[in-house]
Amino acid sequence: MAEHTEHKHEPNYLEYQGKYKGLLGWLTSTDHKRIGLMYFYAMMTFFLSGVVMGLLMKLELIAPGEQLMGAQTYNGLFTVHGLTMIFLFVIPGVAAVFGNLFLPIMIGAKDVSFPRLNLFSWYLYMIGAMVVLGSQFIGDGPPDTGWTFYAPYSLKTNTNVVFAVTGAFILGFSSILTGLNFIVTMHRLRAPGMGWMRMPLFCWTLYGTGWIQLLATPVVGITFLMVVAERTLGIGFFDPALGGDPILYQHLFWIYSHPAVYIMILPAMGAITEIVITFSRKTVFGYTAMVISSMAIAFVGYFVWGHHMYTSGMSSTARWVFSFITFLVAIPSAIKVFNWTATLYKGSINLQTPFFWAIGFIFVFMIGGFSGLVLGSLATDIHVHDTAFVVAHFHYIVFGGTGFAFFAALHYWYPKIYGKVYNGKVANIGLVIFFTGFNLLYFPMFVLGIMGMPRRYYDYLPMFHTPNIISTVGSWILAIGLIIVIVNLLRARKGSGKEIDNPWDGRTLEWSIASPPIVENFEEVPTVDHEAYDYK
Amino acid sequence: MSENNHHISSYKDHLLVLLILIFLTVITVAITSIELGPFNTAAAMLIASVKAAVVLLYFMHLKFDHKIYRITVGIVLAIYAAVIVVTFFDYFYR
Amino acid sequence: METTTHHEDLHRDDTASKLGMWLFIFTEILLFGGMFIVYSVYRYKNPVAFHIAHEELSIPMGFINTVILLISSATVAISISSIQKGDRKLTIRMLVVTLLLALTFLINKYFEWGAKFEHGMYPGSDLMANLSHGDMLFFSLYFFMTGLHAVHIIVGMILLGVSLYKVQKGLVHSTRFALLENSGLYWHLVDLIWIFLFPLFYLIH
Amino acid sequence: MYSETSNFVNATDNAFFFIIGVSVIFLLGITGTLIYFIFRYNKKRNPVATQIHGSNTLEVVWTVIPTILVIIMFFYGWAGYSPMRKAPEDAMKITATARMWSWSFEYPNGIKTDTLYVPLDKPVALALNSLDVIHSFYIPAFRVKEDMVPGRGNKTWFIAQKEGAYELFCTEYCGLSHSYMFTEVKVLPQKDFDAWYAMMADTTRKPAESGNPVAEGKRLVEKNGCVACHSADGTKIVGPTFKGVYGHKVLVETDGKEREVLADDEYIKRSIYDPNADVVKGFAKGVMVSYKSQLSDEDVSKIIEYLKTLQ
Ligand code: HEA
Ligand code: HEA
Ligand code: HEC
Ligand code: CUA
Ligand SMILES: [Cu+2]
Repeated sequence: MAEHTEHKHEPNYLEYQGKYKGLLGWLTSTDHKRIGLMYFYAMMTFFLSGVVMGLLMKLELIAPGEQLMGAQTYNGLFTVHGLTMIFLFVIPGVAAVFGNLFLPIMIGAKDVSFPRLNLFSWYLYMIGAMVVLGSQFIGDGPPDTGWTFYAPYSLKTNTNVVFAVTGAFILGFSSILTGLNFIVTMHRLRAPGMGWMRMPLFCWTLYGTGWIQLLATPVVGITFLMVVAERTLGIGFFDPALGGDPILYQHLFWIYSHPAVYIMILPAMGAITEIVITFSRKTVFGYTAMVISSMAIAFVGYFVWGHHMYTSGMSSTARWVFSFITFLVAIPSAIKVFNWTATLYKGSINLQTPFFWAIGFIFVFMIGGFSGLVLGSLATDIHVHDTAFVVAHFHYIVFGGTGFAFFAALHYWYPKIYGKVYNGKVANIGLVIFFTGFNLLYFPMFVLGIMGMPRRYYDYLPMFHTPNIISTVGSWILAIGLIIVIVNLLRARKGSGKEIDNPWDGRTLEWSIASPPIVENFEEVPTVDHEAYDYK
Repeated sequence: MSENNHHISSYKDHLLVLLILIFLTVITVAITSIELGPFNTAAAMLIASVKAAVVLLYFMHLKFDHKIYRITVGIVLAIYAAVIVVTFFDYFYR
Repeated sequence: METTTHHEDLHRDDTASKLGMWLFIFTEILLFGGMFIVYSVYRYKNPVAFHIAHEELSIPMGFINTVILLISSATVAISISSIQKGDRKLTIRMLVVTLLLALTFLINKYFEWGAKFEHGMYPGSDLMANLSHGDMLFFSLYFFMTGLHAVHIIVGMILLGVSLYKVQKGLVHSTRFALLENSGLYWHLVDLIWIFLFPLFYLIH
Repeated sequence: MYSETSNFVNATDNAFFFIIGVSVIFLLGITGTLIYFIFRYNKKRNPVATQIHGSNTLEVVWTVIPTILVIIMFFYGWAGYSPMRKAPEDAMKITATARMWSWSFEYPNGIKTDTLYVPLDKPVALALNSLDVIHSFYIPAFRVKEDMVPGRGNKTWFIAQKEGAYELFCTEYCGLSHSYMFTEVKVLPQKDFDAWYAMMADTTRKPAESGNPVAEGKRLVEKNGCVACHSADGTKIVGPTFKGVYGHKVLVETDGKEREVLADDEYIKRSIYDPNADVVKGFAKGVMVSYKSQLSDEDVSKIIEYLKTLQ
């Protein structure tokens, strides 16, 4: 069905003129593709500002003592950097951008089930983002609690915690509604013949993600509301001075925030799966195993939150229970890695930029995941908890995982989104520099952590100096790579690329339609009569 | 999914369910007013759960809807219960 | 969700709306679920204080409100049956009764809270600040949870009010009642939560 | 890095080596396989792909093997960790108290220090407390770490096995000077330790400043960590500066009402013993907590003498 693509009489979604023109036409559009792109532009802006904050932090850490800023500024920076990156970039991340753009197309639908709700989610996202970022400028200075808002410090500090927490609450709502929309869409709008087990695997990961969003986010929402109530009304929930239990706050926070890391990684894994398949021109190895592992990650991931709290004073029983379940959650990830590798076997691999990003993803994801195993084990976590080791772990797996997947997906679907082609050679050069810088930046942090340098440290002892220098230099290399990648993509958009409907010979439905897609995706809803990836 | 099975509950059923719910409420108040020690809480929560089940099944129509709803409600409640249990691994053993 | 139901008929999918509503209800359950976890942990840690504090609450008041909510749940259920049977008048009457009951619930709550306030017991008051830790937690939770529940009552009333309006306008009728059905589901959820709040705060010791 | 510095080092490092060892093997193995496949099955060498839908045997194999490995990892981690919870009965008991941003260690005979001194080869059990927010007690060389949670005690223990001085960090983010909240553990042979211990307990010995209340006040302010929040030169840190406080009018909030008070002896004393009664305008309530248990009336009057000199 991928062959016949005689269309072009309908305007594509980028050019389409509805009731309103220009910017307003976008801001009022309920077209899932436009909403996806609006997420994309907003997210890139936030991402770049978060990136600049990261760069500033690294500059400060290039040597002991004060370099650029005071401790208060630094503490504000890592808080806002964490908030921006987590709540504004990676949690919506791949799901909100590429899920919105391609989920309906991949299952053969004209839009999501609730297009207006979808637009509403975007507005919530923007409002939440404004409130979070507003906490920088309004009130008593940027919050300085870390993105975790641990009580009782978050209840005591003079800074603008209420604002930041409220913003995170709103963002949570946006995330819930997106998840809800996707789940209903997958239940209701699959094209005729598109059975559950024929859905592309990216959709399956979004399905799992949707459930986590629905069931985990409200818990942190209510926790944040309690913090707001405690700060504004002076009632006691978590402040030990009023009888509260600060450890309960940590439980509630991580009941959400651990599953949230799987909100970040699942869609990323889905996108990587699509790319690996397309570029090896071969159906996936172990479709069912991939589906089961996605759902298993979503499910088991719900019960491991305590591994962030091994040193908090939890009961010993709880500690080993959480440690044990944490190790179990690594298994489905392992299954995915093995299946990706096996998919390449006897393929006919097309060496293009998105594929290289995907391989980069697998590599850094493994390093991140393996360091997760170190953290999951009790004895070793006692040593490296709250040190630079943890910082290295999550940058490897969040930035390395979700971030790499984001760029991989961007390079993969770019021709579909814009109908343009970028310069593959420059993109590859950018990737190599990016990859080098990335490892230089974050690998030394593992060393620092094992040496014992705590995280959230504005200043450090001279014994930690050398790895910090390497790390800072790495951040510059990474920056150069990132700039090359982004400029290359921007130039492709401006320049005149060739228009191509299916440049990589993909077999999922989005490759069977025009690039860029027309407003309602399909001239007529397709009927599916084969498995998800029918390479012959 | 449930498009074609239009089960409409009768008014009488609704009233009957209401009576049962009020009756259960009275029982809860009665039971908790006598000293039962720890069983107090257990009894109250048990009856509340029965009431909740009645509301879910009849008022919220789960009994007559497509089974996907029953399954998902069951899974969600089970996950929530498991979260409580896991949390109490900490508090019980401190 | 209300926004989801009035699409052009072309895109209308009542089952989708209902599924969406159920999913939304799940998030609400987990929202209150988070608070129930807090409640059970603090109850476990401060059994005596919680026992004594709960005696400050009036059981008759709580009981009356419970019954009110149960009745209102039944009336909503009846209104949904009747709209399916095409009995518009009964639907309207039942919805009006429901809204009145909801209002009564809120008025009761108002007096209940009002009495506490008069005794100087409200969030941030000196009295509350000087309570023992367990009492403090109990009343913080009491105000927070019943307060949030009241917010849900108001949201439910808005949903039912909109449905009532649309029934009157004839926009919701025997073959198109998803909006009313979903508002009803939401209302039952509000009832469901109260079914747990009542024994937890007023009864058990 | 360190070896045998404490009784936990071996087990912890073994867990490290096992996990990292397995990880490196898998990392190299998988990366190697990926590179080989890319090389062997790229479009040029292998123009036509062979469609393989999967293999249940393989799925089972690569589910079971990691599961076994992971359970062994769990076991190593647990085995290394579980002794950390049970201090032996005969351990020396020290109370460690953290506050923003200083440490205080109290020994069985009542002396207090801001550096931790422990005897060699003898179990030391620490009771961990915090007065304000969560801090965390971390000695990297000993592989011990435990949070200090206000309102509830926590505990940890170790046997130091090598003489020397080691870093002791606060690893839970606790505000402005978190990164400066660091001190040392000094491990002394039992003989030296006993000598030090006896010397500290000797109340007849007076520090050099004694007799000069201003100098003693200054020392107290430094030793008790006041300087982390209060400057002597007019800069605002977390708390108001000490410069020019004494004898001037201060705008404070008492029970939610604003009023102006004269900073006299009475007021300063109240500010130290019950800092949240009068909260200086523009500063947060609850950041400073009472020093009632740490500073005697006599100490406070010395501090006041010192404050008088900062005009
Ligand atoms: C995308 C986000 C993401 C993902 C996917 C993960 C995945 C994992 N994380 Fe991570 N984690 C974070 C984001 C993420 N994490 C963040 C943000 C924090 C810090 C929060 C903060 O404090 O600010 C954190 C912190 C964190 C901690 C707390 C550390 C501490 O504070 O002391 C722990 C502890 O157990 C942990 C464990 C794990 C484990 C076991 C996995 C596993 O899922 C990894 C599984 C993957 C693999 C194992 C690799 C692939 C497998 C193979 C190649 C096969 C071979 C495998 C075997 C032999 C088993 N993480
Ligand atoms: C997706 C998540 C994500 C991403 C992508 C990043 C990206 C980066 N982060 Fe990360 N970080 C977090 C999530 C993330 N971070 C979180 C959750 C925390 C915990 C916060 C907390 O403790 O509460 C954290 C904490 C954290 C710390 C620890 C603070 C501490 O504990 O003391 C540091 C320290 O160096 C750091 C650095 C960086 C750097 C250098 C980058 C780099 O990737 C940035 C790469 C980019 C560049 C180096 C610059 C590119 C420059 C340009 C494109 C220039 C633009 C051009 C012009 C303006 C002309 N981050
Ligand atoms: C963690 C930070 C912190 C530490 C440590 C701290 N203080 Fe304070 N202090 C504050 C803050 C904040 C205020 C203002 C709010 C208030 O009055 O409670 C304050 C107020 C005061 C005041 C009133 C000042 C004025 O301008 O009226 C005095 C006096 C004082 N502190 C003395 C001390 C002494 C003596 C110590 C040490 C023994 C100390 N403080 C340690 C934070 C701290
Ligand atoms: Cu004390 Cu960090
Ligand atoms: Cu986690």
